[in-house]
Amino acid sequence: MNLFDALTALLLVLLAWRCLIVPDLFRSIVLFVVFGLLLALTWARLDAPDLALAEAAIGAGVLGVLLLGTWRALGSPRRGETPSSSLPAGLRVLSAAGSAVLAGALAYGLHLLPGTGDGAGTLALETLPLPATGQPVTAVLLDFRSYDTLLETAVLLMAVVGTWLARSPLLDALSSEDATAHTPVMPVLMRLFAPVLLVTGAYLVWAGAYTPGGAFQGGAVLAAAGVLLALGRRLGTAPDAGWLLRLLLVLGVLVFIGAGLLLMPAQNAFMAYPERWAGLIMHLVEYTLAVSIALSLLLLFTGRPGLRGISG
Amino acid sequence: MMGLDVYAIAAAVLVGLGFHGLITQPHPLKRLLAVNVVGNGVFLALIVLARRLPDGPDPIPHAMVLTGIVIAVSATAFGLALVRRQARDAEERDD
Amino acid sequence: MTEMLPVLAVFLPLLAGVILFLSGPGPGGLWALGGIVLSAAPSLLLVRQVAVMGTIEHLMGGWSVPLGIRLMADGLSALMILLTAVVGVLVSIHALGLFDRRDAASRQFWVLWPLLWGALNALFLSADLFNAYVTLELVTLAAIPLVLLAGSARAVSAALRYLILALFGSMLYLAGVALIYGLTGVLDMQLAGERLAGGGWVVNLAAALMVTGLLVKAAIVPFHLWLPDAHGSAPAPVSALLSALVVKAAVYLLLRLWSGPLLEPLSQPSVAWLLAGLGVAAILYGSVQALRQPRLKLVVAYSTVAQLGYMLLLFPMAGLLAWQGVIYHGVAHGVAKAALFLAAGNILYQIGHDRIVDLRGSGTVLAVSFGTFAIAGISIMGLPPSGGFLGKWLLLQATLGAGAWWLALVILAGGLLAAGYVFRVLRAAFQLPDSDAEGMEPPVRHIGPLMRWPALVLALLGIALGFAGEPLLALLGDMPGGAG
Amino acid sequence: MIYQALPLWVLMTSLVAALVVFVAGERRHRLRITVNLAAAVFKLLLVAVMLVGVLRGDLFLVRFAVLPGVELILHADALTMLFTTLSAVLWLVTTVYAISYLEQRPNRARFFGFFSLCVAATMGIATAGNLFTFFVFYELLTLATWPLVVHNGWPKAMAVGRLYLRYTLGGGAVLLLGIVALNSLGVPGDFLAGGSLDGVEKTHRAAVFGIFLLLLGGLGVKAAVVPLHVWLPSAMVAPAPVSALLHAVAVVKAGAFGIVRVVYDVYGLEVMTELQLGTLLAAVASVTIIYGSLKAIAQTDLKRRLAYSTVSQVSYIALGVGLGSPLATVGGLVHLVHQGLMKITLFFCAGNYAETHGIHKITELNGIGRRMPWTTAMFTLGAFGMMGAPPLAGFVSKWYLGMGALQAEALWVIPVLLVSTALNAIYFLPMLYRAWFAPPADREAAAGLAEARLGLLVPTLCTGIAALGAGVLAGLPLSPLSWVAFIVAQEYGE
Repeated sequence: MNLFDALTALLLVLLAWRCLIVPDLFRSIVLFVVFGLLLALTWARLDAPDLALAEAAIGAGVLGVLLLGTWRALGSPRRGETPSSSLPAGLRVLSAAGSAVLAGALAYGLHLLPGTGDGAGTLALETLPLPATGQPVTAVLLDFRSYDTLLETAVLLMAVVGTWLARSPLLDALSSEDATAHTPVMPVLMRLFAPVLLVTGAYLVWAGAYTPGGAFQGGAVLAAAGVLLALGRRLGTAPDAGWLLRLLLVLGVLVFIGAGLLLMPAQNAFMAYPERWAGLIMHLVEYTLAVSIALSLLLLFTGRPGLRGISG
Repeated sequence: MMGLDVYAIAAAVLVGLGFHGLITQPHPLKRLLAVNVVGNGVFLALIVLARRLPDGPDPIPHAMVLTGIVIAVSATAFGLALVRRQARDAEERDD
Repeated sequence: MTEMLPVLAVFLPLLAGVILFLSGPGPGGLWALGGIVLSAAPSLLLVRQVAVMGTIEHLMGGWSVPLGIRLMADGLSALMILLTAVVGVLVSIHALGLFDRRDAASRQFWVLWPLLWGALNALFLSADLFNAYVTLELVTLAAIPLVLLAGSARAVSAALRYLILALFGSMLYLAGVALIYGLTGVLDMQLAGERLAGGGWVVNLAAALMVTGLLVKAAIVPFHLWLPDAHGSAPAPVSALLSALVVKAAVYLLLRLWSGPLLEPLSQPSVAWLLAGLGVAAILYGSVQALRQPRLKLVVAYSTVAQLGYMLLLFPMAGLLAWQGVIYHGVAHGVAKAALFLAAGNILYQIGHDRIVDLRGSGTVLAVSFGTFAIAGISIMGLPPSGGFLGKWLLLQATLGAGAWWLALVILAGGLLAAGYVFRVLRAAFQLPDSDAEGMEPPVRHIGPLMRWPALVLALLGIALGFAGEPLLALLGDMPGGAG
Repeated sequence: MIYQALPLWVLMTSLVAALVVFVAGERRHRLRITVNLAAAVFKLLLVAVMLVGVLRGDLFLVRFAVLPGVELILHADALTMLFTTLSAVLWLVTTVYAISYLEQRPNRARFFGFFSLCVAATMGIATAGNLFTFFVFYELLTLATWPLVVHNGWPKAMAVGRLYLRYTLGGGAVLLLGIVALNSLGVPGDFLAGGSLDGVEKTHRAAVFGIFLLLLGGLGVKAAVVPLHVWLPSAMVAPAPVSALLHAVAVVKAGAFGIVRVVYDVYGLEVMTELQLGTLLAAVASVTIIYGSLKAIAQTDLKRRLAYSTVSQVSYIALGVGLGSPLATVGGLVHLVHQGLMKITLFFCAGNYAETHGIHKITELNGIGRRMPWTTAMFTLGAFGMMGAPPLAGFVSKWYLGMGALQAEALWVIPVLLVSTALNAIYFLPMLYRAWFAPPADREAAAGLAEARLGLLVPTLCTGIAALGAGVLAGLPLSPLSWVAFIVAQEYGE
């Protein structure tokens, strides 16, 4: 541990505290995004580059856009200062004390944990050469614990459907709300960055098998490209999703489940792949997942089932 | 013993802060942020845990965090859609 | 084939959801019906196999634990899966009558509900601490959008509150899982349990975090605030699914942890009694609130708050009888509560409101709906012959066997309070209408057989459960892990 | 197999009738009447077959395990048949009465559905082979009678319904606690002649004593033992056939019958004597007998007076059982039947008065004997029976109770019986005087014969004559008295 770590940790805590405490909603959101970026840096420092990428792209990036967009979409009276707590002072003190106890207990608990681990993690690192992918985290995500990953993509689908049901499309609100999208800066930004983002995203997906990156990080970057296009009015919403869009949205899940179920009789286990095909299948899964994730995240932003291209 | 790790302490404090924010903040957007702070605290703790293996970081907590992030962001995105809808409903009621 | 069944029980419903998503606005009920069959079939087969062969396991990806994820179908899982399938099929039929698939919003019911079904089965089969977290999130995130189908502002607020609290609850649970992984290096429930033997401060902390998280999700008093709003404002089939199955999911996980990795920390007398104390508070508070609600669906929703409390009485007694009683109570409540919500929904649908005072004199026109409500109410009150009664009987035997007289009194008081709120509704059916309101009979909307029968069948199943103790408890088997 | 399961078929007859009536709906009057009557007659036949079977010593038993170690048991012993026969006969009669009584009124399907369900529950209580089964039907009876009590839907009826539920469900909860507590001592609560405690009373003396109080408390509510009787007089808002049924057969008898079962077939007379429980029961019963009679005198409403009379009379059963000597037992058990016959006659008459001339108050009875001679004659028969005038049914009961008290050397019971008889006379005789001898209040009321319609009168005549016959012909085989003697011989192992 050195001074740098101590300062980073302190800064993280300060940012989180300010983010939750400032009355101004906009500042609160900005602080949260900054907090997310610093968290990404921290994770990179803590030997977790995959997660740093994911946090930057999804946690700070996608979520940041959604938060700021939501802030804009809220009517002006609700946008500014948030009401301070209506709780009586006594209860607030109680809550603060409770939180302090919680934090203290957790810190003490973490402190008491054994200094080395022996179990699934070691086993994963040892077993690594066997599966088709060389990246430990990708191996866990797509092979050892691929079941979790599969279920988690279903969560995304549910969130997308839920957002449709909330019937409060963000993109429509933004485009009707103000004219920022029409400023001349936007098309330039879009022309410059959208292709870069697309290429970066594709690279991250492809590279995920060997270096940090993967379907989620790559998908998030691809989604960012889509968001940019949407903000630049090259992409618009539509009331209903066409069949192709629907198919692409669930393609990853379908391939994942399909591969698992079709091969199950031969392999005697779900999502166990024959050695010759394992690499191919995992790549296929990863690519299709990336497409589905990117689209899902984009639709979480636009908020309506359909997408349409706008020429111009 | 894991010993004194500033990041572990930071993780614990983040959880506590988020909890406090969740209780005291009335605005739903703020409450969503608070829950995310709690989540990030937990994720940070997992990443700290992952460093204990001698042969490089433990991929299992990393996979857990990645899964956790996707779930948290999905849920938050949906939550934001609800926040917008609630605000719109309130506006319509005011009119 | 047998080892494949757990996987099919999870993925065929998920697949059904995805296919219904893909099918778009096309043809109506037939697709949905296909989805129901596809979802129910593997569940029922699995239950039969468990009944014949005992516990079935499946190693996902062929990786053995602790590296991979284990699915396990034991008696408890099978019972919950059976409950889900039976309630699910009947509620689906009701929903076929209520939700027009040509309507864009209603169509999403047929996407989300099969996904929820798969998620529930996944949770009931999970033998992995982290996988349980994922499945629990899956359950929550499939359930909350369903609340929105009502489309009202009230439903939106309820959904948002529910979402925030549920997310917080699962983060607490995850924090506990992180600590357990830090201690043991494994996530498999059984392995973790073996390595946690001996307990310690960290185990206690982990248990506290996980249990608190689950209590939030299960809407146990004092974390119940979101439940009545969410369950009371959702469309009837959704309320039925939420009350009968979704809140049970969190309680199920609590029972699973108690009978597995967290047995030691949760068996300490102070903890056990604290949990039971919460249960008592839930029973009394929920029942009293149910007595005071002006609207029918809110009565039923608060009744759920109360009925969940019974399930926490397990902890201090911790014997086979209590285990059986709590689970039987849960199953019976699931069936009866689904019937109550469907009946309440039918009343709401027929006369356009569910204000109890204004229901006076409607007993004749709404005879079937009120009859359904009454029959389901028998089980909720714990009166014989019904599943609720057998659950209460077992729990009473357990409390008296353990010498906990005052808990027995609470159970009986809860039953009497339940009778209070059930009969408060039925009284409206028997009462004569106000004389000055006569001649202004409100128009009554007709309900088709698709909406009428499932509710009645569920209510009658609640009665039938009063005779099915032997086979169901045989399916449940002994307490897992030799707990207690 | 089918023969052995007769208790189940008897039960099912009413249950199926109830279901058919519910499903058939309000408008199918003819179907409903046919089903009701056919079921009642069919049940009577089944009961007759079973009666002969029990006399021959055939075994009737149905068991079904609902939980590990917990069974639903339906069986038929001599005691079962006493209650079953009474219910089956009175159900038929009351059905005829009710069909006529409710003509042209709304919600008849609902009424007859719950009516049949109520009888099904009563049959279950009669044939229950253990405490668990008994409790199942005991609570079912509560559920089935509540809709009958509030049938009219008036605010007053609803309020009474609430009171009724509070008492009966509360009593049910207490009873359940007692049963489960007994279970947790390892006593399954099977009904076996001579008791089934299996010596538990030796190891858990206090618990066994306490549990008896719980059981008595739970059963005492339905049996209207003071101070748990409050619901009974209020329940008079129900339609007349319901009152008749509640008082004569179903509810109060279910409580009394439960007490009989607990005393003879669970605790057994030895334990009752050893723990002084018999004396306790007899004392409570005596208080109720006197108190009920005193309250009856104070009533001005006909049905309420009859209701308090019921409070008093039902406790004769408990008194006989509590005294525990063979003769007292005969007196108590035979009163189960005798009181049923007499009280249902009285309530039918009250219903006839109300239905035909709108008479509710006792003062309105003046001169009614001239207009409704048949009804009034039956009323007189019932009243004299209740007072215990020889050779009527009530006399037989009281005679055996008195002899039994002597046999049990409980001399304090004799004055109780005498005072009770005197009080009975005080509240019955003035009514009879008014009906036969007092001048009618107005001229219109003095005009000519105006008897109740045939559908009401015939059942009244049937029960009235049965009440007479039960007393006069008590010496014949198969009379209630002979049957009770048969039961007592079994219980005392003679």
